[in-house]
Amino acid sequence: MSTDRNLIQLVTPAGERISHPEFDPWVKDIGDEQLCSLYEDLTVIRRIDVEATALQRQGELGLWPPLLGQEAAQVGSGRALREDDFVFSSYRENGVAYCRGVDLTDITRVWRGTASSGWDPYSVNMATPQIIIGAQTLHATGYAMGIQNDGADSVAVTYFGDGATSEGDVNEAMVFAASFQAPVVFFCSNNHWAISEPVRLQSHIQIADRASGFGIPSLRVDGNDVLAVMAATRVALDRARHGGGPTFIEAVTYRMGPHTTADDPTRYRDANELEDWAAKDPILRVKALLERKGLLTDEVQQHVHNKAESVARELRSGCIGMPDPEPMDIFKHVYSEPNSWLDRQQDHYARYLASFGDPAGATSEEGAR
Amino acid sequence: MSTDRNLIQLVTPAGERISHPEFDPWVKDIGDEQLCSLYEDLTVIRRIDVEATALQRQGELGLWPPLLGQEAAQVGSGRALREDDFVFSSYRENGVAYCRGVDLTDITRVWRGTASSGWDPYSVNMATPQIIIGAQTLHATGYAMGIQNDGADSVAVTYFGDGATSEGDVNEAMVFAASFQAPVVFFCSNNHWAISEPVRLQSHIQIADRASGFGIPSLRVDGNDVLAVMAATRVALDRARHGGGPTFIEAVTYRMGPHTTADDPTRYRDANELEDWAAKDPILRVKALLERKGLLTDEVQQHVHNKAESVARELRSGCIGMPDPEPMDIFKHVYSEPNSWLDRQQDHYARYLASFGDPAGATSEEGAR
Amino acid sequence: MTQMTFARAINSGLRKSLENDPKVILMGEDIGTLGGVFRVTDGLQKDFGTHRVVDTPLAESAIMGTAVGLAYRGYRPVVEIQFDGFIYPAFDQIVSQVAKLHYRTQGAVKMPITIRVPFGGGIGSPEHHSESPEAYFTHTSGLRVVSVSNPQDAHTVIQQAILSDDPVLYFEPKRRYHDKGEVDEGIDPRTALPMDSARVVTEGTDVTLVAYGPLVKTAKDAATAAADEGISIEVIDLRSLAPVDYATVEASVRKTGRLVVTHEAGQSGGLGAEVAASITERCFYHLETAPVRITGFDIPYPYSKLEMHHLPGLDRILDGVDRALGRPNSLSGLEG
Amino acid sequence: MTQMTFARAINSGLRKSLENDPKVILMGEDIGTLGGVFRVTDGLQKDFGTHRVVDTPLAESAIMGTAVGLAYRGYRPVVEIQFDGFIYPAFDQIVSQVAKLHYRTQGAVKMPITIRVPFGGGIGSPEHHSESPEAYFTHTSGLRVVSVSNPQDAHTVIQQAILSDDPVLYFEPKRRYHDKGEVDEGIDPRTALPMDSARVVTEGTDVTLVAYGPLVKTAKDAATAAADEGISIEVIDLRSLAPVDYATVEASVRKTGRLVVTHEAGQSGGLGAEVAASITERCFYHLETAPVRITGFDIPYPYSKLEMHHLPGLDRILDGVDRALGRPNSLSGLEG
Ligand SMILES: Cc1ncc(C[n+]2csc(CCOP(=O)(O)OP(=O)(O)O)c2C)c(N)n1
Ligand SMILES: Cc1ncc(C[n+]2csc(CCOP(=O)(O)OP(=O)(O)O)c2C)c(N)n1
Ligand SMILES: [Mg+2]
Ligand SMILES: [Mg+2]
Repeated sequence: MSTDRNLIQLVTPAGERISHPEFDPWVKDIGDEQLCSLYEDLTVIRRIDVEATALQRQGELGLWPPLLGQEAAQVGSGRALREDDFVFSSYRENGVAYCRGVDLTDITRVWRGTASSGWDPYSVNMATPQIIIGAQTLHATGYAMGIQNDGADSVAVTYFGDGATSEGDVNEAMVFAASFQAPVVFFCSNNHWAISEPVRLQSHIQIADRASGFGIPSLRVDGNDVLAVMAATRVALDRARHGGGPTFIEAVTYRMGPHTTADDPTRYRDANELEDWAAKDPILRVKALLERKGLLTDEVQQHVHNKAESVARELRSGCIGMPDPEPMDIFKHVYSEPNSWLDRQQDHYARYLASFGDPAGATSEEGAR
Repeated sequence: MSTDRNLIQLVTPAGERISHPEFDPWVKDIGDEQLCSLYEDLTVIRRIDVEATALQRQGELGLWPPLLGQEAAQVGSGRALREDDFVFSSYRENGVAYCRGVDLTDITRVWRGTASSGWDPYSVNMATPQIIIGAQTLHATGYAMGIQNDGADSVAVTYFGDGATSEGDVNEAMVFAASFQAPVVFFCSNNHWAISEPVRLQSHIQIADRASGFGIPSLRVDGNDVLAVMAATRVALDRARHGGGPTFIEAVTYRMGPHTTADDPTRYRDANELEDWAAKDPILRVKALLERKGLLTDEVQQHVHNKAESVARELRSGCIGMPDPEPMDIFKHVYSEPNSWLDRQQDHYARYLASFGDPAGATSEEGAR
Repeated sequence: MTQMTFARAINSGLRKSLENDPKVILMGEDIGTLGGVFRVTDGLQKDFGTHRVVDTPLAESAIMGTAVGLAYRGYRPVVEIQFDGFIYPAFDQIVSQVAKLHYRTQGAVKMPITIRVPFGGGIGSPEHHSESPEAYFTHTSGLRVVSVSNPQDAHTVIQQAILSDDPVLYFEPKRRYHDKGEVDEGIDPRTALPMDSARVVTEGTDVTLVAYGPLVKTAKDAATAAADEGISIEVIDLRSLAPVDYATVEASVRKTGRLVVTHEAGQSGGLGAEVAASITERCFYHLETAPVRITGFDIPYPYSKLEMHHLPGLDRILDGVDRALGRPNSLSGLEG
Repeated sequence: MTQMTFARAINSGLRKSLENDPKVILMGEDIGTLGGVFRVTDGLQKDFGTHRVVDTPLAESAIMGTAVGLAYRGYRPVVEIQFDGFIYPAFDQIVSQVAKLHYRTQGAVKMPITIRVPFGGGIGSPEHHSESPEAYFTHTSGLRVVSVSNPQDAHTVIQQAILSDDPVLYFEPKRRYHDKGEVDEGIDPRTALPMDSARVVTEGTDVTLVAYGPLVKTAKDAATAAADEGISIEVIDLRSLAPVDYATVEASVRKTGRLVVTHEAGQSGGLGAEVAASITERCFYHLETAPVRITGFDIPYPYSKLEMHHLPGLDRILDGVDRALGRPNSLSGLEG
């Protein structure tokens, strides 16, 4: 049976850099400049989240899954990746998407409902958000088997939640990853909740311990400590690159917002819990560290603020300015080759639309006649 | 990561009873008479297997999944159960079925193709064989949740193979069992093969270690040692009965025959492996133990032989004498209440059959006209 | 009679079932403390306890598979699948176990499991939240499939489904959850119209329009609109999708000679094909024109900005009615 | 031209695909050392290595899900599902991922996955080994579904399926695996009859009989038997089940005025309903009688002693032909 493991931590909630002989070497390249840049990304990502939430409230987005509180888990891991690594994430990793260089407008596309997903996965080596819980862990494992076949040294990284660990797919992914020793990193963001269900309902023991039963080594890291997350991810990536097979990372963090903008967490969780976690805020922690190091100059603050604001503006204008798709677009890309069934339906629908003076009337539930 | 655990063993392959302070107490009631009776069951079950295999070769059964080599795992566990415990097994646990008191004719029914399954599960508290790999582990877990709700102290026991541990269902079953602390025993017969696939393809580490990742205690037992299996099963049952939740048992054994009568294991496995395992034969081992104890009298041997032969005869005559089902039976029991779709089809088919002088012609592929 | 929403009507039906039979047990993701993402189970865990209304871990196959085990043990599980698109991980347990166990055991083991599925589109959601997977289940022998279109039926039929000894898929038209209607909670589900019966909801003489679930409202609206043009549409709410109550549909088509079937699911292999084929078989010589299907397209459910193009709306249905009537329509002049 | 069994013809097609494209990779349970439980992949792992012909752990969802990942990486996975009844654990990955990823990514990610499924009954097997689940997939947009009926098509179409950039379900009629036929291995799959085309296999004038997979042989036998009675049956081998090549079926029905469709799958919601409905739509005024469906019943696949009652045999098909022709048949005198 498992024993409680301590979290890997390099920076305390108070912003104190503590030494960790095993993991320190993995972030020794993170100097002052890098630290500031991490701080910037964390801040920008939170700002993105705030802006997108606002856009949802204003009716510009249909839905948004906030990542408030999980910034360090996403930035620490996202920035550890190499360009040729490939990410398969859930719907919540918009911060990782930002780190991968996904265009801001593209991030909002799917939530605005103008497309089924936002970007070309190959342009940033990141699949678009997966909604079916856990399904993407198998995709990552298969992709990693492909990397292996190709003799390449890139890594597939898959993100999923604590709730996802209950799904058969995630467990099967570990079976395959272990069996083939595939270069895949399982990154579990344990944010303590699966909608209204506490992590304890999914597992009585630590999530990270699941992996050992599959013969997969695991790391349990303070998910609100961006340095620790980066170090742990690098360890896992390094192992995968050098033929060491899969690693499971549990990033212990907290979903400070609702599950999505459609959710009301006051129905199921205690305000105190939120307060406890607010004290471990991933951004305040880096800020405190920078302060201790004397790096939190007005200039840095201003720069980060400006960057965040400009990103927010870009996000907003990109979102609002996005052209609506054309009705006939719904028939596109179902198949890559012609399909007689669909071609006929498409033809009929085009005729149907053409039979209207005002095509808008054709789609209202109340009717145009 | 896991470490190799020693097998729980109470009797060596040479038939020597070795002491095991932890598990001995669980079989202290197994005196001479009981030992002889276990020997009888083991022998009878092997005889059943031989007879059924012969029946298949003679065309009386469509298929048979031999359990040759796995007798101790099935008898040791099957005889540990209480009448009000409920078994959910795979297709291979015909020995367990025998221990549960399933009628011999009923055991062959499904393999003869006269019914979809052989017996009323409630008459012996054992579900009929499950063919979908691993599906039954969830049924056992649900049944155990029901036991729990009822405040009863019976236990659900599920049998499955080493290959099954890769299926999502088996892993999800462990999630639920752990989460609800349901009184269920996961009994994995690791017979080293899943058709042609060696257990190593499913897991690089010991199968028993899978459970720890779910927070479920496990036991790894010599599956060819009937006493050890019985002791381990009793430990698990006792824990479940007293609110201790699920236990996972890996019974390390070997499928000495083909996967089914349709399989040809010479295509994929080494004769040497078989020889090694023949030396650990579960029946020879008990025989040797009895011999050492001076219990293997001619009388005992004769009695066991007679019993096995009479069971084989009963099996054979029950199987061959089984009446064929009536054509219209295929429509029975699809629903428990009338169904207009099916009723119409049934009516039409009855008319169709009636339209023939000789109804047999109606079903031949070549046709009667 | 009480005015209540569709969602509340189901809630009240569930409550009655929980009250009437201690073996009824609700299972699903977020159905307890939260009361379900649509609040359909609101308050039930509080009143019946965590053993009767069970928040399960996040694994659909396990929810279904443990429901099977509970049914073995004599329980009557009512499983909630959070959204239509999340039923597929449970497909194996539904198709190979829930549907087949009664047959497999020659009637010894009953599977009185009710599977509640909020289904269909029109709510502006992302992928997997707007699907209409009913045809997968209507083609699966051993299951019964129903869908309701109004609060009263929602209330009565959920109780009938739970009372049934057969497994029942109960499809809830999620875009109608907030619609209100009169509900008589005193109706006895055992004496009410059986759940495998269709119902004529609007009488008419010119054409039979068959709908179910979310599109019954649209179909009724279409009938109203058509009446203005002097076209008399008979609207049938199928209610039961497997088996379909063909006697009721047939009687109508013998009268009208024309049939239009509508559903949100894709056309090819959808339930509309089954209805069209069976009705053609049963009353070919009464049909004046070929049955018309007005359905979703053969595409994955599209992104929300365009979903109203995919969903059959009033105008598309009326265009189909015109086709059935041989009146000018969008395909006039096209061969076949 | 070489005489070979159906199974060997697929094997040879797989071999060619492995030879022609290093990105083709075979995955499944027992397909390597054993060569598959039906020996369809016999010898391929030996010749192409364990990285091209992969024995996977026992988990269908994972097989399918990792195939998706491999496709992301540019591979063309060919997945074997050991038996029809074992495809359901992979249903979610097929329906929500394989079928939808091209659409989801606006064409950026292709899913050139071929899913080989030995299907159908008639081999005396226990439960789950004789199912005909094709209708679940023909109703799933984004997938192509084919079934083959003879060694030559088996050989050619498997290569076409693998060449297709769309995901293809390839249903192999397992009871025909040992049937022999002439196979020209020199045929170029790129110029052969496209896999989405049906084929008239027996010309006739009185009635159109549509079949696919295992029942094409039965249908041809029926045509031969009927010819003795002076009835001329035109037999169409659908080959493609999604999309169905309706142009070919329609042309035939316009000529014969009568349609019989046959399949092993249960009737309600089966592919026969789709064919009957679509052909009725397309050529209602050419139909003399209602399309007739001769299919398996709406029951779980029965135990082997009675499976020949469930499976449409020659006589049941001929009875259906009689019905379509308005000749005396088993339902003569019944209303409707
Ligand atoms: C297969 C499936 N079942 C159910 C859902 C509905 N659902 C969406 S998110 C969610 C909770 C996921 O929790 P977790 O894995 O912890 O991720 P988090 O949302 O906390 O990031 C659920 C149940 C789904 N999307 N897919
Ligand atoms: C879901 C599913 N997939 C595949 C099969 C085909 N199959 C039957 S037995 C078997 C191997 C099972 O191995 P294991 O679990 O070790 O049990 P054993 O046969 O060794 O007792 C396979 C792959 C099946 N029955 N069900
Ligand atoms: Mg979570
Ligand atoms: Mg095994």
